[in-house]
Amino acid sequence: MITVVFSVFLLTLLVITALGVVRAQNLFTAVMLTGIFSLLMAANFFVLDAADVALTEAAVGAGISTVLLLGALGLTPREERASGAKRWLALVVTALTTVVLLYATFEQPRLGDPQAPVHQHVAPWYLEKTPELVDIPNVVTAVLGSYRGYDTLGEVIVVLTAGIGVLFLLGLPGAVGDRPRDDIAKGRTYLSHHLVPQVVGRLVIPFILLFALYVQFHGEYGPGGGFQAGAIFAAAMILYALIEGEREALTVISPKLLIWMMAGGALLYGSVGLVTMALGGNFLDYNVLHSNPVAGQQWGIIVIELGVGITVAGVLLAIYHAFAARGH
Amino acid sequence: MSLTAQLPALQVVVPLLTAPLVVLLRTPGLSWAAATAASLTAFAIAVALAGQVLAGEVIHYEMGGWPAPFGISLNIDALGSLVLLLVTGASTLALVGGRDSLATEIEAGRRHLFYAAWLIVLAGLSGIAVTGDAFNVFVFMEISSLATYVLIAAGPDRRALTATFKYLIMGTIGATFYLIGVGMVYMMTGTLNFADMEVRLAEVTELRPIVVAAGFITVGLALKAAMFPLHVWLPGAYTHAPHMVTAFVAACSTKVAIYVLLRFDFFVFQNNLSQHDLHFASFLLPLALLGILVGSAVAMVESNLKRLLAHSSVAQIGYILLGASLISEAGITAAAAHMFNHALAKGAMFLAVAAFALRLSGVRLNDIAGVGRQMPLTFAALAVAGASLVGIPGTAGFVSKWLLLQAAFAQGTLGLVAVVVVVLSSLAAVVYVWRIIEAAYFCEPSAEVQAAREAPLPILAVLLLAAAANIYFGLVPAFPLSLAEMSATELLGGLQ
Amino acid sequence: MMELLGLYNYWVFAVLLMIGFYAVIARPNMVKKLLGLSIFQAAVFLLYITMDKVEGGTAPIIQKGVEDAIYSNPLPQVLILTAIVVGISTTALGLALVVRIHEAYGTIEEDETQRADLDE
Amino acid sequence: MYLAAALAILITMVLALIRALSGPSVYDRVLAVNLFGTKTVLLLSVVSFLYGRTDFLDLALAYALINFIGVLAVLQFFESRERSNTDEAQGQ
Amino acid sequence: MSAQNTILFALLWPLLGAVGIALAGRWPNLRETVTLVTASVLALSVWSLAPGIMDGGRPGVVVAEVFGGLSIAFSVEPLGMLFAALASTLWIVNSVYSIGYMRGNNEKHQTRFYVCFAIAIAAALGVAFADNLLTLFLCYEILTLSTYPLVSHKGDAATIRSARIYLGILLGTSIGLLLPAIIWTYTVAGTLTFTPGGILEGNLAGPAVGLLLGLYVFGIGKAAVMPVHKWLPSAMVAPTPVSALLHAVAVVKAGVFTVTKVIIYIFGVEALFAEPSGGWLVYAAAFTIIAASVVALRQQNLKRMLAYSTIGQLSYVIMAAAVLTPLSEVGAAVHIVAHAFGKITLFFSAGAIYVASKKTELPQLHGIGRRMPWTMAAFTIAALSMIGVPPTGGFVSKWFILAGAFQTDNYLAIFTIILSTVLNAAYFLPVIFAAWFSTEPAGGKDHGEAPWPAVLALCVTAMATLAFFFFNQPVLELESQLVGRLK
Repeated sequence: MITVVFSVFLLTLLVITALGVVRAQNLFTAVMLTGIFSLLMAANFFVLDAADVALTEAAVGAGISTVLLLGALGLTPREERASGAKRWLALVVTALTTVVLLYATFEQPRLGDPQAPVHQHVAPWYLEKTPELVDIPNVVTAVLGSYRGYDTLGEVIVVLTAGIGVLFLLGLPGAVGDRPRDDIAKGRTYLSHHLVPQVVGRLVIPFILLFALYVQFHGEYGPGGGFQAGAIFAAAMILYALIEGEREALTVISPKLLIWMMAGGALLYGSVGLVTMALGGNFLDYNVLHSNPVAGQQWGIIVIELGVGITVAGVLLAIYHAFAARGH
Repeated sequence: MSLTAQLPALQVVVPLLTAPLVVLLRTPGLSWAAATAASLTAFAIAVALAGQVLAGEVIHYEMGGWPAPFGISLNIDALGSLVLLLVTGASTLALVGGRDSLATEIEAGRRHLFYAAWLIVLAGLSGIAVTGDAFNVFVFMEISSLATYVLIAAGPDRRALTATFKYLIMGTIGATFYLIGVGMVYMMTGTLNFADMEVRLAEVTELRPIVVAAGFITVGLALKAAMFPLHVWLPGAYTHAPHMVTAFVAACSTKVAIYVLLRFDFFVFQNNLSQHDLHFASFLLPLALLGILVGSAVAMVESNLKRLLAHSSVAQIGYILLGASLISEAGITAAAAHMFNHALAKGAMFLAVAAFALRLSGVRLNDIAGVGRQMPLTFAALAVAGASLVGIPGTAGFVSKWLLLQAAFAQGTLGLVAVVVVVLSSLAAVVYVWRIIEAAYFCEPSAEVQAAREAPLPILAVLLLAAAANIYFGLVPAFPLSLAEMSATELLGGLQ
Repeated sequence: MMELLGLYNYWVFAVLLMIGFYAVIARPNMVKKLLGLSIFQAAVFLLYITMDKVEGGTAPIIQKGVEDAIYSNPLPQVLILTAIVVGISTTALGLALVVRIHEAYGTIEEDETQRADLDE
Repeated sequence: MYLAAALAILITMVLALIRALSGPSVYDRVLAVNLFGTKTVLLLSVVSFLYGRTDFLDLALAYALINFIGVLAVLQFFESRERSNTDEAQGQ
Repeated sequence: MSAQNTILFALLWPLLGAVGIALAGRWPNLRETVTLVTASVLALSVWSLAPGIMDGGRPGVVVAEVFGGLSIAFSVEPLGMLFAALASTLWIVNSVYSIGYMRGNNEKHQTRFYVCFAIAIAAALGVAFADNLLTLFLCYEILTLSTYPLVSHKGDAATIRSARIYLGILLGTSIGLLLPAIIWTYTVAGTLTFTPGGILEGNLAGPAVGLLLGLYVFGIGKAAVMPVHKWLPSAMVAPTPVSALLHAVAVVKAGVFTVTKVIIYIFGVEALFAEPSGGWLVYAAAFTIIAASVVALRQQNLKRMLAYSTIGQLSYVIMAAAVLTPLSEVGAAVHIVAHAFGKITLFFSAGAIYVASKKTELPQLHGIGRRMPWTMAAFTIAALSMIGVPPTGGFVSKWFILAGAFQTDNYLAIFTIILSTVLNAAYFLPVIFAAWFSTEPAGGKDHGEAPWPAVLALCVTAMATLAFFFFNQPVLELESQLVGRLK
C-alpha cells in the first residue's frame, strides 16, 4: 500500500521530468533534468526493493552519466536549434507503440502480486538455494556473480567495448592517439580559485575511495558490488581531476594504467572462468575452486566482482579523461 | 571435462578474452596476429561443433555448472551451428586478407583497439548463436552492436560517423524493443530460458502480454536484421565502414538477428499462440516482398559499388525472410541455405571491393572502369560471386534461389506472387551485377586504373577462396543443405 | 481502485517509453536523441523492476535471524543491473560520436549533417 | 511519524522540481538539482526506517557523495563556459 | 573407351582445348593448330558415340548429386546425339573459316576469341547431352555467358550496347521464365530427368499446361520465338564466325533443341497433343515465321536479313515440334541439321564477302558473283536450301514437317510453310539474281575471293547442304527412334 502510494507519487514526478527533458531547448537544462530523472528513478527502484539497482542508477545515472553529458556538452553547442516542425509520423508511431503496450497491461499481474508467475518459477529457487549453495546474504550478488555470471562477464565486456570505442574515437593523451600527456593544461583548473570546493573536495576524496572499497567488498552482504564500486571509485577520481586538474589526475593514474585496468579487470574475470575449466569444471563453475564448493563460490564471486570493479573504474575514468582532454 | 565438451564455451570465450589482451598489445602487427589467431581458433571450433551437430547431436552446455532455467545454458542446434560457421568464417577470411586494407584505413596508434573491437563483435555474434537464454541474447546483442559501431565509425570519411550514429540509435531501439518483449514473456512465465519458456507458456492463460511481446520481439529483431522498411541504417553503415568491416559485418550480422527471430518465433511462440504462424507470415511476407523489390530497384540505379551491394543486401535479407515466412519445411530450408549462400556471395563481393579500394582511389562504378584487365583475378572472383548473387546455376546462390522458388511454388496462389517477385528481383540482380562487370571489363580504363596492379597476395588468396567456395557449394551443396534441412526440421519440429 | 493503481507502474512505463521514443525519432539534435534514448531505456528498467516487487516483501538480501521474511525477486534486478550498464555504455559511445560529428560537421543537428552529406 | 516526514520530503521534491523546470536562470536549475538530490537522500533514509532495513543507509551515503560530485562537475562546466565566453569577448 | 567415358571426354576435351589455346596464345600458328586438333578429336569422339545410339543404346553418366534427388548428369539420346554431332563437326569447319576470317580482318583479341569459342562448344555439348533440365539449364547459362565476349568482340560502345541486349534478353528470359518453369515442373513432377513420353503426364492438366509451355518457349530465349527475338539482330555486331556460331553451330540450335527436347521428353508428344491448352504454340511459331520473313524482306543489310531469316527458320523447328506428330518431330530434328548447314554457308559467304570487299549492304552486291564465283555459288545453294528447293537439305526437312502437318490436317501449319516459302524466295532470289546477273556499280574495290581457308570452309558446308538431300538416311533412322515408329 505504502509502496503503491510512493510509486504513484514518484512516477508522476518522473513523467513530468521526462517531459521537461524532451521539451527543454537548452541542452544544459535537459541534462540537469536528466539528473533529477535519474534520482527519481533510483528512489523509485529503492521503494520497489531493488536496492542494488537503486545504488547503480544513482552512481551511473545521476553521477557518471551527468558528468559525461556535461563533458560532451562542453565540446558541442548547448542550444538545440529551434524547430517548429511537428513530426506527425513520429507522434503516430510512438502513440501506436504506447497503445499496444497499454493494451497489454490489463492482463499483466498487479504491482506486488505475490501470485505473479515471476515469483513462482526460478526466483524462489534462488532465494531458497542461495544460503545453501553460495551462502552469501545478498541474493542479487549471488545471481549476478554465479548463477548468471556469464551475463555479467558480457556486461564487463560491454563496458570495455564502450571504453575501447570512446578511446578509439576521441583518443586519450599518453595512451591512444598521437597527443602526449603533457599536452594537457597543467595545474589551474576552473575550480582552483574556489576555496570551498577545493578544501571540501580534498577532504572528501579519501572517504569516497574508502567507501568505494566498502561497496566493493561488502557487496556480498549488502547492496553493492564491483560495478557500483567501480563507478564510485571513478567518481572520486573525477572529483580529483575537477579540483586538481586533468594532468594531475592523469599522473596519479596514468593513461597506460587506465588501459591496463580496462583490460585487466576483464581478463581477471575471464581467467577465473579459465581456471575453473582447467580444474575440470564448466566455465565459471566456482565449485571447483575450493575443496568446499560453497567456499569456492564465495572465492569466485569475490574475484570476479573485483574484476568488474577494476574494469568499470578504468573504463569510466578513461572515458571521462577522453572527453575532458578533447576540450583542452 | 574433456576439451570437446568445453567447445561451446570456448567458442565465445576465446575471442571474448583475446579482446582485452589485444587492447594491451600496442603494436598493430602483433594485435592483428592475435586477433587472427583467435578468429581462426573460433572457426576451427565452429567446424568441430558443426561436425557434432551434423552427427545428430544437439549440444548443451551449462555455464557455471548451473542447470538450465537457473543458470545460463548454451544450446547449439543445426541453425546455430550454421550461423556460427558464417560468423567465424567471415571474420577469419576478412582478418586474414584484410591486414593491408585495414592498415591503409586505420591509423597505427589505434589499430589495436580496432582489432579488439573486431574480436568483441565476433564474440558477441557467436554468443548469440550459441546461447539458449533470452536475456543472454540481449547482452551479446549489445556487445556485438556496440563493437560494431566502433568498427563502422572507423570508416575513412566523416560520413562514417553520421552513419554510425544512425545505426546506434536504431540498433538501440531494436535491442530495447527486444528487451521489452523478453520482459513481458518473463513476466508471464517467470523464466528466461528458451526451452523452459516454451513449456511454461503452454500454461499461461492471459495471452495478451505474450502477443504484444511477440510483436515487440519481432519488430526489434527486424530492426536489427534490417528488414524493410526498418533497413534505413544499413546502406549508410555498410557504405562508409572500412571495407573489411563491411565484408565481415555484411556477411553475418543481420543473419544473426534473423536467427534469433526464427528461434523466438518458431520455438517459443509458434506452439503457444493460436494462429501465430498466420500472423507471423502475414507480417513478414509482404515486408519481405517489398524489401526484395525496393532493395533490388535501388541497387539497379546506385553508382557507388558498396552502396549498390548494401541495397542488394536489403533485397537478399528479404529472400531469407520470405523463405521463413512460408512456414514450411522447404521454405525454412531455403531461408537457412540462403543465409549461408548469401554470406558467401556478399562476403566475397565486399572482399573484392576492398581489393579494388587498395589499388584505386574510389569504388564508384566509374572508378573501377576497365579494372578487369588490370586485376583479372580479383575481378574474376567478383564475377563469380556476382553470378552467385544473381543465382546463375553452378554457383551457391542458385541452390538457395532454387529452393526458395520451389518452396514458394508449393504455396499456391500467394506463392506465385512470391515467385514473380523473386524472379523480378533476380532480373534486377542481373542488371546490377552486370553493371559492375561491364564497368570493370568493357569500359575504357582511366590512367589510374591502367597503373593498377593485382591486389596483394593475402587478400587475393582469401578472395579466390571465397569465390571458389561459391562454386564448390553450388555444385556440392550437401554440407550447408543438410544443416539447413536439419534446422527446418528442428524449427518446425514442434508444429506437427 | 487499488487494482488499477497496481497497473500504474506499467502505464508510466508505457508513457515514459513514448516520451523517450518520440524524442529519439522526432528531435534532430543528437544530444537530445541520446537523452531520449536514455529515457526510453529507463522506461524498460521500470518495467522489469516493477515485476520484482512482492507485496510486503523486502530487498532480497537475506537477514540473519529473520525467519519469515518475504523477499522480492532478485532476478529482474540482476537483469536491470546489466541493462543499466549497457545503457551508460551506449550513451558514452553515442556522446563520443556526437563530439566527433561536431568536429567534422560543425553541427549536431541530424538534418543539417544529412544536407552536408548530400552536398558532397 | 516516518510517513509524515516522507510526505514532507515529497512535497519539497515537488517544489524543487517546479523550480528546476521553470528556471528561469541556470543557477536556479543547478540549485534545484542540488536540492532535489538532498531530498532524495533524505527520502531514502526515511524509507529505510519505514521498511525497517536500516542497513540500507549506506545507499543514502552514496547518493550524498554522488550529488556532491555532480554539483562540482556542473560548476566546473559553468566556469569553463564563462571563461571561454570572456576569452571570446576579449578576442573580439 | 566406354560410352560413359566418351561423354565425359567430349565435355572436358574442349575445355582442355581452351586451356591449350590460351597457353599457345602467343604463337598464332600453334594456337590455330591446337584449335583444329581439338575440334577434330572432339568430332571423332562424338561421332564414335553414334553407332551405339543407332543401336538403341542410351549411355549415361552422373557427375554429381546436387540436392533433393537432383543431379548433374549426362546421357545421350538421338536428338542430343544429332545436335552434338552437328555442333562438333561444324566447329571444325568454323575453325578453318575463322582462321581465314580473323587473319584476313586483322582482328584483335584472337586468343580470347578461340578460348571462348571452345568453352561455348563445351557448353553446347553439355546442353546436347544433358540428362535432366537442371544440367541443361546449367550448360545453357554457361553457353550464354561464354558467348558474350564473342558478341562484344569489337569492344566499342555500340557493340557493347548491342551485346548488353544480347545478354540481357538471354539471361533475363532464362532466369525470369525458364527457371520458374523448371522449378514448377520439379514441384509437380518430382523429377527433372528427360524421360521418353514426358514426366508431366498425370501431374499437370488444363490451362496450366499451356502456361508452363509458354514459360518454357519464351524462357528459352535462344529459340528466338517472337517477341524474344531481339537479341539475334543485336548480336549481328559480332564477327562473322561468331554469327555462324550463334546461328548455325551452337546458340540458336541449343534453343530450338531445348524446346524440342522439352516437348518430347518433359511434356510428352502424345500428352501435349491431348491437351488443347498447348495448341497456341503453333500459332506463335507461325506468326514468328511469317513476321520474321516479312521483316527480312525489308532489310538492306545482308547479315541482318540473314538474322531475320534465322528467326523464321527457328520457328519452323518450333512449329514442327508443336504440330506434335511423329513425322513432324523428325522433321524438327532434321531441320536443325538442314538449317545449320544452310545458314552456316550463308554466313560464311557474307563474311567472305566482307573480308574480300568490305561490303555489307545488299545493293552493294550487284555483280559480285563474277568476282567471287565460289562464294556466291555456295551462297546460292544455301539460299535454295533455305527456300526448300530440291536438291538441298532444306527440302528434306520441309517435306517431313509438311507431311506431319498433313497427318493431323493442320492447315495453319501447311499454309504457313507455303507462304513462308514464297516469302523466303522473295527475299533470297533477288539477291542471288543481282549477284550473278546485274552489273557491278563502278568505282568499287578490285578484289577476288576471300582467303582460301574461308572459301574452303564455305564450299564444304555448301556441299554438305547438297549431300544432305541424298544421304539423309542415317539421320532419319537415328531420329525415328525419338518417336518409336514412323507412321
